[in-house]
Amino acid sequence: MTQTTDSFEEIDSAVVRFAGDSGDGMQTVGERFTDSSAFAGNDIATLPDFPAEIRAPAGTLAGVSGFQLQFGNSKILTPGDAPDALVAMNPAALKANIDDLPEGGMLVVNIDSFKSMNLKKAGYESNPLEDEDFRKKYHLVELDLTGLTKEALKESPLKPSDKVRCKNFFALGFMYYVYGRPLEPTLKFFEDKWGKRLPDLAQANSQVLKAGHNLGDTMETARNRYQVAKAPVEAGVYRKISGNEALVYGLVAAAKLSKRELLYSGYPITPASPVLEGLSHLKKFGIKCVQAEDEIAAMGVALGASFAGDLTVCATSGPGMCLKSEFIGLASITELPLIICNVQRGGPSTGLPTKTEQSDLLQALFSRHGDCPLPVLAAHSPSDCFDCAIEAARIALTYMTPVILLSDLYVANGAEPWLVPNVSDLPVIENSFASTDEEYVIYKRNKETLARSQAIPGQVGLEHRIGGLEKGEDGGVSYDPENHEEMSLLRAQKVAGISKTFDPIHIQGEAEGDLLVIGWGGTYGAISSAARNLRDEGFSISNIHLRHLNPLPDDLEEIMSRFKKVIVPELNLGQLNLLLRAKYLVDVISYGKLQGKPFKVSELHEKFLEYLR
Amino acid sequence: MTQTTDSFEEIDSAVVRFAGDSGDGMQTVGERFTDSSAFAGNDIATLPDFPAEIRAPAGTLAGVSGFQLQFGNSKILTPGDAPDALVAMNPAALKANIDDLPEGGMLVVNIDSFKSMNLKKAGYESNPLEDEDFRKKYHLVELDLTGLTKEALKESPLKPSDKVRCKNFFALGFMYYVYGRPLEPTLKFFEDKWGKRLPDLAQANSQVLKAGHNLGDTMETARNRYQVAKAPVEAGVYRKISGNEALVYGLVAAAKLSKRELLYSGYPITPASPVLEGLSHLKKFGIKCVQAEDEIAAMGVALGASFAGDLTVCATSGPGMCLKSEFIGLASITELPLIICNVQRGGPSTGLPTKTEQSDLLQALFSRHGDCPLPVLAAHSPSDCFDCAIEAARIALTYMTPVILLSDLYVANGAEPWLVPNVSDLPVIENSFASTDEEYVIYKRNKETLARSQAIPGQVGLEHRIGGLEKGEDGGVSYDPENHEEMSLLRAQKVAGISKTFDPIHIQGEAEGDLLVIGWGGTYGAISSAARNLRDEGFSISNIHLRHLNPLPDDLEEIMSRFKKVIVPELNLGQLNLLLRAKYLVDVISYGKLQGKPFKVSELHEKFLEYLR
Amino acid sequence: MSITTTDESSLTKKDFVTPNDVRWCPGCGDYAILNAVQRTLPELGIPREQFVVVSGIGCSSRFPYYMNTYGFHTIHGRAPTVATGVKVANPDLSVWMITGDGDGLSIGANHLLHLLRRNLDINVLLFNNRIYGLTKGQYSPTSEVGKKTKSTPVGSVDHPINPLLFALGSEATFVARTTDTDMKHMVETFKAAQAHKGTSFVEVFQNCVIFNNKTFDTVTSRDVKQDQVLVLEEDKPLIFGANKDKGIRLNGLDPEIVTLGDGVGQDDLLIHQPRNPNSAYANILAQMTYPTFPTPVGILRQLDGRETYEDALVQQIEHAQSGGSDNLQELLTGQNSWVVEG
Amino acid sequence: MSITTTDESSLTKKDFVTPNDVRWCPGCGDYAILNAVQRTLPELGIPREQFVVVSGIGCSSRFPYYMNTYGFHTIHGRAPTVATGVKVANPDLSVWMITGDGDGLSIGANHLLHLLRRNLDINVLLFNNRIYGLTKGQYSPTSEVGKKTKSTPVGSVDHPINPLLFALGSEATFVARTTDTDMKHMVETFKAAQAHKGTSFVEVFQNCVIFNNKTFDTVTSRDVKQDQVLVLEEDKPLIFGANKDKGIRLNGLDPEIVTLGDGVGQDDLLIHQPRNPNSAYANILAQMTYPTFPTPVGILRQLDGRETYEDALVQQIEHAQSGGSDNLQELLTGQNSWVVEG
Ligand SMILES: Cc1ncc(C[n+]2csc(CCOP(=O)(O)OP(=O)(O)O)c2C)c(N)n1
Ligand SMILES: Cc1ncc(C[n+]2csc(CCOP(=O)(O)OP(=O)(O)O)c2C)c(N)n1
Ligand code: SF4
Ligand code: SF4
Ligand SMILES: [Mg+2]
Ligand SMILES: [Mg+2]
Repeated sequence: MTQTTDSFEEIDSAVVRFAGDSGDGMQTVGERFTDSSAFAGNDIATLPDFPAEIRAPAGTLAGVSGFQLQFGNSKILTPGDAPDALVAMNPAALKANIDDLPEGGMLVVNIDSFKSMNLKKAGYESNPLEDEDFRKKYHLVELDLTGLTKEALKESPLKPSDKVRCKNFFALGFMYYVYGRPLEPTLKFFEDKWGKRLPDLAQANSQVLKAGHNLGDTMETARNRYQVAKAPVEAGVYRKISGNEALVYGLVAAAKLSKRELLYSGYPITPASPVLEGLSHLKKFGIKCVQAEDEIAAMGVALGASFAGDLTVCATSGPGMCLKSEFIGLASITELPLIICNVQRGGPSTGLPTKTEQSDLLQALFSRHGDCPLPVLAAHSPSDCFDCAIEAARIALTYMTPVILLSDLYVANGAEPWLVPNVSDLPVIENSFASTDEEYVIYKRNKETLARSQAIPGQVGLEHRIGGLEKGEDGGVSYDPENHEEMSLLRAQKVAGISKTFDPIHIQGEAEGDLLVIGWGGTYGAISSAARNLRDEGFSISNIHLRHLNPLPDDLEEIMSRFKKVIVPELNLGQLNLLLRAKYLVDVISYGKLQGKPFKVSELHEKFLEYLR
Repeated sequence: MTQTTDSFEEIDSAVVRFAGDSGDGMQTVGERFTDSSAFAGNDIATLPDFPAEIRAPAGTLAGVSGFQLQFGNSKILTPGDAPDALVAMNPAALKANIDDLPEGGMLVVNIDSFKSMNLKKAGYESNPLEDEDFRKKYHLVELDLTGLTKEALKESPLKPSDKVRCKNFFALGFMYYVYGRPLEPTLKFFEDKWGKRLPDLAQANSQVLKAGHNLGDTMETARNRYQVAKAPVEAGVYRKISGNEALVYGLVAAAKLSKRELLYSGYPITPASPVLEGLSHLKKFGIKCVQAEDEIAAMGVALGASFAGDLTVCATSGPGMCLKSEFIGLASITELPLIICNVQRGGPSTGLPTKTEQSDLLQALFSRHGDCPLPVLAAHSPSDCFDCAIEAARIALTYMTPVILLSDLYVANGAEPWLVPNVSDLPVIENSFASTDEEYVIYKRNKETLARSQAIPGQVGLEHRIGGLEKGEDGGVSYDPENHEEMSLLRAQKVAGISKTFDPIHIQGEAEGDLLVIGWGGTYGAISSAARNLRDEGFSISNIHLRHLNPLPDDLEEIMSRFKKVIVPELNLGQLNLLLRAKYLVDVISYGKLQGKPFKVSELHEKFLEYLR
Repeated sequence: MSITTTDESSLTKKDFVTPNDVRWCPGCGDYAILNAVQRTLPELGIPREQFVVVSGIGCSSRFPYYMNTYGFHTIHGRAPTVATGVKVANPDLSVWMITGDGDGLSIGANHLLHLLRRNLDINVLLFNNRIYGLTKGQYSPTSEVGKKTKSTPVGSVDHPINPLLFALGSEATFVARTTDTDMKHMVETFKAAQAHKGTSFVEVFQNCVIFNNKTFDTVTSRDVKQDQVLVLEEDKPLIFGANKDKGIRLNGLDPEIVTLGDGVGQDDLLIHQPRNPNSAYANILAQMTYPTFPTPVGILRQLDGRETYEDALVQQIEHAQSGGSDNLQELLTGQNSWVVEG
Repeated sequence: MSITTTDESSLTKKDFVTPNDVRWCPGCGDYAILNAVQRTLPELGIPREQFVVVSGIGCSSRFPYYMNTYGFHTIHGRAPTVATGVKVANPDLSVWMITGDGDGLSIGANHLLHLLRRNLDINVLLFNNRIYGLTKGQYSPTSEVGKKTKSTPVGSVDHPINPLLFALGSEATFVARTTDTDMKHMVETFKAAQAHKGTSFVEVFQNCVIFNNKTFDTVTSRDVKQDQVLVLEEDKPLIFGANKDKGIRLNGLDPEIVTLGDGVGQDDLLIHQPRNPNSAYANILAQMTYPTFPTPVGILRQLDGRETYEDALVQQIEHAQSGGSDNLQELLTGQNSWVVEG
């Protein structure tokens, strides 16, 4: 079926998935493959996928960990719907993933692990590799990874058990051969990571990687090899970046751009913990990182530091967001700047903590008691987290308001190449500081932004008190009915007015037509791909992706009106849909999915088609 | 201007407001006047209004406490827009309230307190009682309450300072004279409250009350007196009831109707504390009352007790609701019955803690992360809290779900006569208990309600585990994508299906016409009055009041479609409005007010008229 | 509800095992604790359907899923509140609460404090691995100062909570410690916890092989255990050491290690009296830590006689009910009703 | 920011008074405490703009509105977190945290615990009136068992928290108590709190005239005070009584009251040593309560030398910065970038 040759076949893109036990190092080989592909000049998108247990019992379905990536010679927007090649380190990994592999796909298995015990743990009654139909269905490559690895490490001083652990790199080496990936970045990685501390390990991994690669060369049955050309991209310095990394860097940049010190305060929670961990490594940037006792405390610490003049940030996920609502209300009424990031995961409650979802949008808008509107924005890809962090800081500091920045597990853990920006090109962020030259009136507002000005403790003559009781303009507690209404309206108008500063919405496709797709957050890649494909097929479909969910952009209504139908695909049961319907009274079509997984391009393609025919 | 006579003038209704220092006992006299009017067979509505401080400095505006009531010979729906008579115990009370008194209104003042110190504290530069224009403007009655009270108690063994404290009852006695109220209920109250413990005090208060009443008779200047006939009402036993009392009784009744034990768990917060306090007095009904360490704990205690088989309830207000969101998510995914009452107050944050507002509706719907729909209902009047408590329990127990019941400060503290229901007429509440005869499958659902069945710890053979991670039907933790979607949809469908059991919406006015007013919660009286008045004036206006905010009633859409325009007045910036627009795509007109005060009938009248002309 | 009960006398460990796969990392200390609890429960003379296991969130808090009893895996830090609700609703149940050092002492310490002071008859097992396991290795409130973790790359700076001092400060009526390495001691301690009427707080040293491996080895590993662990036994002198030749004596209020012999006899040593109402003694024990002192395990404090919250509550209700009827109609009608004739 | 400072030497009480009306009930103990704080601050040699007063919610927590400094009236129970944020953001500020027994020990005890163990240099004043004032009189976690309040008509059943034991259990480095009836003692105690480097926890007995009037009168009223209060002074023996003729002696670990004379001298008495690293001594003091013992006021414990959280954090940052540059461009580019030529 696929042409078997040992020379390269040129292809545009490929999707590879590694799957194995939680302890098999699948995330590591996935990361390496990504780096190597980036280094080779391809565009990439990744999808790590791991279980909620740290290390569920070896060999069981619950313990399977996976990593999928797509790389290609043009803009790659998603990690791919289905793998072209699947590496399965054990029967459980095979069982959990084989349904996704299309007929004829390459299937690399570690035959050594296909023993009766493992088969049973995976729930196989018999060995699928002995089934002739199965064998015919895929392009099967059976490797005794354990044996081959041991063989490659005959001379190594490592303990036998440690040797066997290197087998993931054998598989990686073999896949490098198949896809013609460079070995250098991975060899450098071994050297950087273990060269000094554990030189034997670095050496062993290198040997195994090369052995895997060589095996491709020397295998009796010649195999097809693929080649993916470089993606033509803008010139510049690139790096691979994940969403959480980009968020970290964006926050550091925002502090610099606003000339404030950065204080981050958080409580560990999947999938937001890497933000806390990433920032705590950046002490040399003067970043104050506090691991608080819970999410309420994290928010309180941030709010206190905000009062004291820092740029402050908390990141968490759904359960933590619940705990922050009361403090968010206080931040809103005291009009202090603060960034609250919600890296969304599957809910409700503990839900699916290691799966992705976009179901906290309405919570972001309405979690507080009282009328308490806040700016909400969402990042649409890993690197977009960088820009969104800066945008969130701009809004917070210029408008003196807490801001909610939504990310999600898919965006946070996924990675893509990023054109590293020139720091000097980044926009300065304006603060709204009080002047020491005039009497300080806490709630006197900037005419244009409606922001109040901030006086920082330590400044002479600006002593003042704030708090959660409603206040008059002068900051005194006020139970006056008209004042409460006026202050409430002013807070609402301030937030609503932020939309004046938004860039016009970017429309992919024609400015009018049959179907407009509106997306937000991590569905960007899948929606854009599906819409692009349909446009290529000649359909009248355009798509826009909203960064700002509150306030909504001023030009949105007009754009919507130019299309016959509007559809909102989202990984929830219709949350943006509700907002758009309420605001614009348009019969927006909702397409929800709630499976802890991103949209497939093909699902969207099919759905859009329904409304295009 | 008003006719001065010492015989009775027949009127349909009257509005009386008592105002004084927080320490002056204004709430007490207001309550007594209410009881006396109820006893006289009038219909009544009340509006207590007190400051956030326990006892702000005597004589200041911040310390003014007020109580307004309207009583009449037909259905009284609101405490009245403006008082016909104002009793002002000191200059601050006068200053804070005089703007509401229409020209010609009766103004009773305690002249003894109009001394320069008090005038200054109230912010008066000169004594308004010495201003001729002022004196002409109102029907002024100047009483030296302090002196008169002392005089009346010449013989009493009370300490002089205690004597002076009785002066509020002198004022009350005088007003009883003016409005021809019976003294008996108040005399009985003195006897019940102090007769045993402090007989001298009971005696003194009785004397003062009578002295006040007699003064009316003997005053040189004859005064007009008013008479309000009995309201023609359904036969039966009546009592006066406040919203929080009715809530307490409704919960006790619901426990009986469902044959469950009642566990209430709460943390004090204005205006919900009386629910905790009320239930903790009902130990003889077997009610377990827990004052928890905070609102999170209150919710956890309730949820644990719910798991163990009790009917459980928490009541709180906005800040407490924020803290409960995470647990509400757990209650939703574990599908345990539980009632969460939110007695709303002015927000955001600490806001206006002693003022009313309806601004937590969207929070009730969307405070949790994840797609987590819940039934939400709202009580529209004090006595309606009783019915809503039973309805909330019905939904919770029949559908195995947490339910949010919204009340508000106005409803909770206000009072009205209530036709006491016959306990034997109340409907039985169905539980969804597991059978011990078959294997227990935790998430197996009742075909009709989609409710799971509940197995109570202690039952043999039904041992099982629940929790916040997504589960398969059998209750095992499941990370399966399709399962998560299915369970999410089932939970949503279950809640959506509750509307099948609602009564048809009651329309006040014609079933079709020019303007439909949709209200919810405590605005019932004001909206109904304003709409009724306009109907009486010949306008085509109808109004409906929604008890169920989620799911919305099935017949709502059709009713809306029969009117040219739809308006939603609410004490927030348009929350129900948002839901209706999103769901029905109707250009609903929003009329929001955010002043910590209920709507006036006149404001609504005017607003509705705008859309009727 | 049903009044049939299982025959508690025939229960065995197997009856408490669920068919679910246990999903902790291989080698995790949680397995041993699970084993110990599953061995303890059948020996308590309580029917299986009377057990309820409540937990928060964390590796340790997955515990209820592995116990074939009634169980509730709740949310992070809040298990004490849910356990309280269960116990108040039905005081006949035997309630076991499982928590971790993060769950119980970081986010949830307030609820724990209030549970302890209220003294509900609940058994609390706090699995202390001095790390956040489930979130993959950040430092916890019991991590030692200077601990390098994912979130503290150059070392943590906060002074850790001593769980025993915390429990004593909360005036808990039963405070004990045991270790995942000593099955017999665990079972004994858990039995004593159940026997105690009131909240029993048990700290269990638990090894997290993945993120904080061997953190207790300086104390509990086979080779040093004899010299580093002080096993507390009621009315026995505080003696330890491979040769049972070392003891703890008081010097003023300060404990000191003495070697028996050379003029120092057992009479000079502190005698273990966990029932001393004065908490100063338990306080001294709780402060004894590696490396200066051997680490005490066993019951530090056991105060009988303080009424449990649920008993007091039930009594108030019974008292109120003994007084008069609970006529709902009367309640609704109240004292001040009036009649409108038809 | 600005570098001008006010001249701290000329500050007087007046400088700390705001024009706002103070809105506590007439006769509330909070007035006296406000007065004491307003007298203390000008004497500390700190410019006014360096003070930040942070509170939660409660009558007591209205405090910041009445202090002419920077102030933040936050939400219920969370003041410790906001105070922590202020202090970490700017360690130069003098941060005062005001809380009540409900705010600090009911909803907020977890944050307080973590503040105390982290030992930020913040002064915590807990106004203990053993009642919820602002919500009009429900029992609080420091209310005595059997307390009849609005929410406990037949008496509360929970064992109360002893704030000092709680603070000691949290290993606070400074633990003191004073009373709203003794202006001089308050000012002294507050000064000592500010002088202490680390979190200073001060319980203030505060009278709520409306809902819990005279609750401390058995201890602090003029007539019984001499016999019921034990004033702690460093290095002085524990003596009390109108005639200074009674003292506290240790019997084993148990304190006992002795009368001086008849063979009992000052040498037999406990000497007050708040700096004893062993907390057993402070634990004994904290357990002494009415009516069995006189109630100790003053500094029970003061442990110097534990680094503050903010200092440690600043040091880690300074250390990291001493190492190399903070080049943002380098950070963004990272170690594994590649160049695409134009
Ligand atoms: C509100 C909330 N915040 C954070 C988390 C993430 N989280 C899960 S477990 C855990 C800590 C686990 O530590 P510990 O209690 O010590 O348990 P262990 O895993 O070590 O047994 C955290 C922070 C959560 N689930 N919920
Ligand atoms: C989240 C939340 N729950 C409850 C309240 C209501 N509330 C305000 S103050 C208070 C307790 C006050 O007691 P305490 O802290 O002792 O202060 P005091 O008034 O006695 O000085 C409560 C429960 C609130 N404001 N916020
Ligand atoms: S991470 Fe640690 S505590 Fe969690 S299961 Fe693994 S070994 Fe046990
Ligand atoms: S209620 Fe009590 S604590 Fe509050 S201000 Fe009044 S006297 Fe003070
Ligand atoms: Mg742990
Ligand atoms: Mg208090």
